[in-house]
Amino acid sequence: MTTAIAIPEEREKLTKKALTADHPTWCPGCGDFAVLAAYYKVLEKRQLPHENIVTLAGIGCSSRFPYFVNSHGAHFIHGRAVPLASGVSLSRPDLHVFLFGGDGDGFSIGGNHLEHGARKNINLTYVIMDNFVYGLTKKQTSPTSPIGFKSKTDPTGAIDHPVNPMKKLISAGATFVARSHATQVNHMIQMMERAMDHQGFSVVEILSECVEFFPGAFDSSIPRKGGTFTVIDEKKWDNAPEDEARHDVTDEIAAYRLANLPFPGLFGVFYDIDRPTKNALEKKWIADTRTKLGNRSDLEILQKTFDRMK
Amino acid sequence: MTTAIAIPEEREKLTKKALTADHPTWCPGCGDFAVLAAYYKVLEKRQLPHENIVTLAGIGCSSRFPYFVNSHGAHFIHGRAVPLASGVSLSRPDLHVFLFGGDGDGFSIGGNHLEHGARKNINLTYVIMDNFVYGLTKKQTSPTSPIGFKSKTDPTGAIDHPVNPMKKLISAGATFVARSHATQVNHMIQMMERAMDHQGFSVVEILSECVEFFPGAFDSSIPRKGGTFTVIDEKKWDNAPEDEARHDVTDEIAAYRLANLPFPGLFGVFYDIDRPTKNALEKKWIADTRTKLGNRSDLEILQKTFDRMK
Amino acid sequence: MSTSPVVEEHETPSPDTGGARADLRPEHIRDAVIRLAGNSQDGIQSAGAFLARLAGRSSQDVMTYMTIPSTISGGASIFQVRIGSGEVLSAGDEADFLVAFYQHSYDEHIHYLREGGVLLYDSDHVQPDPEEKRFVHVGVPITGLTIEALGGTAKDKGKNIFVLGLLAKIFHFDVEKLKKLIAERFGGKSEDVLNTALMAFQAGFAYPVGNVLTRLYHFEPVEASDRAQITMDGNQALAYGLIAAGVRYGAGYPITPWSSIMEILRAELPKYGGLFVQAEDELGAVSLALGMSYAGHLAITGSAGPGISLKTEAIGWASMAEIPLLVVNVQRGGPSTGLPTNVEQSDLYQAIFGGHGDSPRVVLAASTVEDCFYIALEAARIARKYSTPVFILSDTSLATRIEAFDEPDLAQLMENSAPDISPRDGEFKPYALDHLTHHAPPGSRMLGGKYPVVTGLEHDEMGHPTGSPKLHTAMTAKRRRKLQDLAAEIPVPEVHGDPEGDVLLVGWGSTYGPIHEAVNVARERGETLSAIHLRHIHPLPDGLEQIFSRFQRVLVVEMNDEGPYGYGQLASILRARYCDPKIRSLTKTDGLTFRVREILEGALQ
Amino acid sequence: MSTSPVVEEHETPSPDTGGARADLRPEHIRDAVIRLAGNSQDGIQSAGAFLARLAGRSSQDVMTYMTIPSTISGGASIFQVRIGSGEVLSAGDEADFLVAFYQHSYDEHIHYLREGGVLLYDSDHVQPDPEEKRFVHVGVPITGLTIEALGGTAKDKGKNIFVLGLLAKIFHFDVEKLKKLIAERFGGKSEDVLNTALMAFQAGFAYPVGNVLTRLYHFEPVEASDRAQITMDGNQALAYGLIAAGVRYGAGYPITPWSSIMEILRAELPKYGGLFVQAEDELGAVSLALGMSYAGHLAITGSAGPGISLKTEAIGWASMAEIPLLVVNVQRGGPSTGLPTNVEQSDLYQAIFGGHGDSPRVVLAASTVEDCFYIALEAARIARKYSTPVFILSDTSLATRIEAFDEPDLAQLMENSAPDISPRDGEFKPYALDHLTHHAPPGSRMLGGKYPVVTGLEHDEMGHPTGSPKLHTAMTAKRRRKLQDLAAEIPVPEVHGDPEGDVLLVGWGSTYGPIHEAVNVARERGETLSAIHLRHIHPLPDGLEQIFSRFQRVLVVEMNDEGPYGYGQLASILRARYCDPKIRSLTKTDGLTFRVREILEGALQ
Ligand SMILES: Cc1ncc(C[n+]2csc(CCOP(=O)(O)OP(=O)(O)O)c2C)c(N)n1
Ligand SMILES: Cc1ncc(C[n+]2csc(CCOP(=O)(O)OP(=O)(O)O)c2C)c(N)n1
Ligand code: SF4
Ligand code: SF4
Ligand SMILES: [Mg+2]
Ligand SMILES: [Mg+2]
Repeated sequence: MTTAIAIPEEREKLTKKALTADHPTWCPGCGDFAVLAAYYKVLEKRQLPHENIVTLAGIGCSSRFPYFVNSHGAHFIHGRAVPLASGVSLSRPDLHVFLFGGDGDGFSIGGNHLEHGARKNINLTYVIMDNFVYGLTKKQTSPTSPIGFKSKTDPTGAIDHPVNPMKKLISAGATFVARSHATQVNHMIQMMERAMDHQGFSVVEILSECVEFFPGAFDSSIPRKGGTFTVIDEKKWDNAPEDEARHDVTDEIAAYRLANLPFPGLFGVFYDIDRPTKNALEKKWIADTRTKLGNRSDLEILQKTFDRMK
Repeated sequence: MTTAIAIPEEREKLTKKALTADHPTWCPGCGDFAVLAAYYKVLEKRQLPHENIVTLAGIGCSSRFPYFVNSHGAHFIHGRAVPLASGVSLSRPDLHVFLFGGDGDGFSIGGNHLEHGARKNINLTYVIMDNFVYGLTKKQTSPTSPIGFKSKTDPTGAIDHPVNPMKKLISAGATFVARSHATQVNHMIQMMERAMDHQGFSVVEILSECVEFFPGAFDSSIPRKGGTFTVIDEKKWDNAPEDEARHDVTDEIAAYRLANLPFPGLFGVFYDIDRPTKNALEKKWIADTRTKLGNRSDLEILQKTFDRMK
Repeated sequence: MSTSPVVEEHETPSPDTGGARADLRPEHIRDAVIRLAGNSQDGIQSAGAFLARLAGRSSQDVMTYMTIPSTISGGASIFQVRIGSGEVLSAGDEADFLVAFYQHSYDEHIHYLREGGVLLYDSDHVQPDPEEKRFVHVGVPITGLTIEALGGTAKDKGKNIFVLGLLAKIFHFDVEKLKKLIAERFGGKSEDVLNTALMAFQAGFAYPVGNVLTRLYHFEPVEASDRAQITMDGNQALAYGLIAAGVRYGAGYPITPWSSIMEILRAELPKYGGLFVQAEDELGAVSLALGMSYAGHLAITGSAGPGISLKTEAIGWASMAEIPLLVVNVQRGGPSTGLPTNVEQSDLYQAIFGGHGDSPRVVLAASTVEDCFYIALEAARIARKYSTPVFILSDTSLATRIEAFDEPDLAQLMENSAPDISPRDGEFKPYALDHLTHHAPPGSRMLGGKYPVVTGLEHDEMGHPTGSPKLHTAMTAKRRRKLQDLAAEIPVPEVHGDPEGDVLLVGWGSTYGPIHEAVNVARERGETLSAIHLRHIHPLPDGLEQIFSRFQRVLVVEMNDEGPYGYGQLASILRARYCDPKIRSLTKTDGLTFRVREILEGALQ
Repeated sequence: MSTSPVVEEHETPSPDTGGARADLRPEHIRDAVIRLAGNSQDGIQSAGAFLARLAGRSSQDVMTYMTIPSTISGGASIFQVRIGSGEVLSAGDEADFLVAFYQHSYDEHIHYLREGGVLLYDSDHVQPDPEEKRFVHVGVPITGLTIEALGGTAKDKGKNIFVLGLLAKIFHFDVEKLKKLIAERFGGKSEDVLNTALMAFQAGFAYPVGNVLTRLYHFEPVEASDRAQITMDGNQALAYGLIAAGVRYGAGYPITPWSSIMEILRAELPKYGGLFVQAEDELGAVSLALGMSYAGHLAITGSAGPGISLKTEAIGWASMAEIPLLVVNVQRGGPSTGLPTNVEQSDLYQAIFGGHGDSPRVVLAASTVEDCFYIALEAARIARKYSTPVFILSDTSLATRIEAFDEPDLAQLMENSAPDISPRDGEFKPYALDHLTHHAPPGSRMLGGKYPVVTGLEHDEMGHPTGSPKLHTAMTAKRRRKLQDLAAEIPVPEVHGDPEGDVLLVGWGSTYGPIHEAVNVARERGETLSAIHLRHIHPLPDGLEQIFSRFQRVLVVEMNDEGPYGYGQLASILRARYCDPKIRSLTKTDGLTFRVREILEGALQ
């Protein structure tokens, strides 16, 4: 692999075409198509070096994402994509780590990893396509399924109090938490861009309808279906009197309160704070340690250690 | 086992002696002794039928608990005691399920089970002996270790943002959440009793010093060491003007706000609401189903089903 | 190779050929393989299921085979039904009838049609190769006629029932029985739905397909058996077997092809006063189930490979703490996420050896849909008797195929399920060394005053942790001896075919059918071939060495890889035990069930 | 049975016997086993470690053995040191010297003292049986004298160093070397601490213990070797071996006895620009490590049995996705939580067979502390070459014992660690069928424009999911062939002892020492006995059958259960491969290392 290869000097522009891989195997009408399109858009807009984009996922319909993006990618196991992505992020600061998955993958089997990734503030962007159901396994109750939802595992309607993704993320310590909707392409793009610009653990929950197993789940948040899509009015810090009532994205309690609104709730950025990433903290430790050692070679350091064990 | 045995009619009083099993292998001075003593006290006070008390635990110093209590008990694997206890609770409504464990067991490896047990509101009482360190494995950073704590896995001091147990529990949907201290025996007993009286997933976090690996961790919350132990002033609903400022334990946002106070924070009940337990909801489903079937025998029901498959 | 239908020619038309053309040569057939090839949204599965159920109601044998498309919903798929007036052991290597809904169905499945077989195709979509002379081509404008019959709205939903009508005509199926089945199926829905279905059926039945056929098919009548037949798939049989075994509690997490077992149990157990919990993941599920078992119920958990891997640690606790537990693994293609909708038998090693430490567990494997039912009963009996985890291995093939079998005698079989919380006397020790462990679940009064702790640490007889060398040796032996005792108690499998000879085939799990059919075919041809089938895989029954000694070659047939040394998983286990170099392997890893032909080729060359 | 020290009598006193009494019979000894028995808080481990390090610095061989109390901190424990002027292969079946700090130390350990051995006891705490005449009794008021020497405050902390002084006197240790070691150890702390330690040492050294001894011990001088000796325990050797192998990233979760490897790596890797992450659990840890490996670093994760069980699913992904990964399992007693501080070799089955599906992985086992270092290098080489998960098995015994070994030639051994993110040409296929997989980690430009996806689903050469029967067969074979290629490449182990004969012992892992010592002892006695030791367990090296063919019996010595059929774990694997009934087992499950005597009894009866 490392033999001389002619490497083109000029880079071509990163187009949607260059980013497109296989045709998605999703059902026609699945909300995930729009999320994919938004991702293409963001990448096209940002023109990151193609080889430094990494698209990762767990298991689920939504987690098939990496196959549909022409970038470095990995399709991992169910629920463990956050630590996989954390390993990539912590060991390769040159990469842009994007992670995609579903509500089951992220909040059920993967719930603990999500939480610890959040508190450690690993630098990566995680998009959760929440369809309130297990799609790939054909309609079981998911941790976000509303009470009463009839599934194969709750034939008379779900009874368990669902996870509130915003609350979970805010309380766990994620430093960027937003919510969007697969029918709102521009909003999705905005949220993804802000998430990607954020240093730290940034999560966008996107309501993405499973037309096959939970059609109509999000009608109440789709204006053309008579629903309401209300965006969070963020503080502009412009001293205007109306700014008082606006949402301060750095206020944890305020964010938590917004998360308590009944469905469909609000969309936009709930929470966005600066806290040192684990990436930065570990990097600093490494740098301090190496400085103390006078940047000796690996061989010298190990030899020194062995000398002490004689 | 089922051959005739002479069963004494009269029950003896449940004494501390009857409840005591092996002498604890904990280090002299370990905070966990006091938690054990408080548990004995609560059981003595309540005089539950001896055979219906179940003492369960995961793995850790604190999780050795079941060996020291003479009751039915199980010492399970690391981090999975919440689902074990949930299995007992959901299948045996006649039992009183008590669960004990440490911060590593509950918030690190077991974090997800804790969360789902909480949202499903399984009827059980869970006491977490939080010592901010991994005791049994001899001093590694735990999910509650404060930043800067020097452990074997953070020789220059912990850097990861710790879990905030109260926030985690409240946001996850636990219906009773309290905090106590191993040096405050009466307060512990109070909290345990209220937890046990609560219908649903009730958790008491107890700060319990690991004298071996994190001595002094809680000095700032121990009055005789110059610290402060401040108890939450709960609303009395007495219409007194000072009641206004008191804490409403049914107010999720207020509870969450209290959880944000800097260490050592407050002690007492943060959150206490009524929400149907999974036990009750499933029981209702079972009852409805059986009523619909006219309480037919198992054989009749299965035969009927098979008849439909002919 | 004769897996094609046994066709017997009759001179006189059978009595009930109704309006059949006089120029058709009537044929009494004993066995027919019908492959429906279309898209999964066309409802070919439900058409196939009607055929299977009809066979069951007609005391016939039946086996189905289906593929699940890898796309999330919709996509090309097949449903194959083999109906026999005699024993049906496999779904058939080749089809006698191929129903092709689309051009892609034709293209991909025409080579599964046997020479002389009938291609029935939707002439609105399919253009068969005009040069092809090996098959009887029967074109029917299925799509158009269905639209016509139903008024266009429900076309996609009606084609399957239209085809059912066509097939009813061709095979002289009992129309009344079929209509009753349709009514039972759709009766719960609105009347419209049922009427539409019946209209589609009528349209198909009315189509003069006889015009283009050269023969008139009629199944040999079967004597009605004294027991009614039950028609279901393997996952249903397993789930209802568990219920019959008195299993009332369990927990799981969805995964293909296990999910339908948990879905059935979730819906059914409340009827019996029990409960199945959908957990947050497989680790939670097995822990919930262990809590239920600890509480005195024999509980069940299950999954497919990836989920079983996640349960490994907790199953080890069951071994050590001696808690009974049923673990179902509906195997699929591996490793990792692997081939979620294909069949493989590659989780056997894990079932036996997956735990860390010496962690004995029992491993059983179901061989047929009927056996899925009975093995659940046996597994429960063993788990209770030996207070041990018991694996039940099934696979995609058993899970998704439909068979008809004699109705079980439930009144005889049903097990009681209540926890034994009778008081225990002062002598009670949770882990007594001198007899099998039977726990006193919480709620049991301990008259001696000492309450037991069950634990995953090594322990003494009272359940107290110990590092004593002697006790670890003794307790390890106690746990292992359970397997030795069980081995002595289970029956030696019977030899199918000659009791001695050249080649003995050894099978386990869902390969039962094709292996036995291979033996039958070989023997019909005058060759000698024999087989045994292992349901108890760990421990193995005592006495296999005597059987092996009567054959020149022992060939273990299994759907897994030959491994670095050339032997499949069961073959390696048999070799390790018996050190008999004549034990060899016939393995494959193409994600498909064994064809009878493949076994014959492997065995007889 | 001669594991007692080889004692040679000398007529002339050796030159440096200093102020020794003239009436003492001087003895040159080659080997001595000293067992310190006390409570773990007495610092007997650190006294023992000083002795071990001293031996290392004196070009002597050394091996230690310790027990960890099951109480959380404190509690009875022992530390045994065997020092030899010749090869030391085990920590000794019996002690030549027993130092008893308490009555319970005496009571529980006196039967480990060989006849004629020396009992050195704290006469402030211990009353030996006055009737006992088999031993030399030497009472020293250790507690009192230490209090006296140090002024009472630090008594508990000083007794160990006092005893070190005593032993230095008895064995004529090099006092200057010892003081230097003490200074190195305590130098970093306050001057007080160091002074206190040196005072305790002096007090012990000054005690006229010679008065009560009948002999004057002196180790045979050893020629200084050309390479310096390194003294460390197995976990240290493994951790530094990983660093030498260029491993810079990893993740883990604490568990005994694995934890110290992660603690070392966490503290050390930043020096090399790397990073070790403490994860939330073992599933997170292995996933983090896989992320690092996917990113182009060869990463390491590890645990003991319970944690390895939790990593099972993710390791299967590494098999399927063909991602290199090192998995260390420091085995302890199982199953479940088992015996956390005892030794066992019962996780071998799991290492080989633990995954669901056919999921090939390589399994290596370290035999000595030195080998822990080298095996890390080899494991890394294999993982990189074959892009596969590699298990390194160690155990409690290796993890906690100290040995001295020749300093490795680091300049020769150190491996480069940077990910290869060079551009890949248009031909690049992540899973090419015609050569070994070597991934293009993210950051690699793909000049053909197609970027690779790595996956746990079955896939085609480009990494696209497939359900193709042909491809599953081909890819399964590709993954399996890696094991076959590796098997052909690894060396056949050398026979220790006669190349042919009656009994061949086969060992793996930490039983290396006692097995080899058993062979030596038997041969010294004039009996024939031979042994091979397997470091490569899966795949096995080619060519073992030739070695086996030269022996009448092949006895596999391992610390695990004989299983339902009478064979240990490695024995079963060898039997499955070679179907050679002379392969039999010598197993035990008492949580203790093999004694030389047990092996001799098992082999020679
Ligand atoms: C360990 C494991 N358990 C279970 C599964 C089966 N499984 C695949 S995807 C999935 C859940 C899918 O739901 P979600 O994450 O919400 O994604 P969606 O399909 O709805 O996009 C499950 C349970 C698996 N592949 N691996
Ligand atoms: C699967 C598994 N991983 C790791 C361990 C090792 N282990 C035992 S207890 C423990 C953590 C102890 O910390 P905590 O839960 O806080 O309890 P404490 O000892 O502090 O009371 C760990 C990591 C284990 N037994 N099993
Ligand atoms: S099943 Fe649902 S989530 Fe999956 S692809 Fe279809 S519509 Fe989308
Ligand atoms: S190590 Fe710490 S937590 Fe454990 S028993 Fe000792 S003091 Fe208590
Ligand atoms: Mg979903
Ligand atoms: Mg702790």
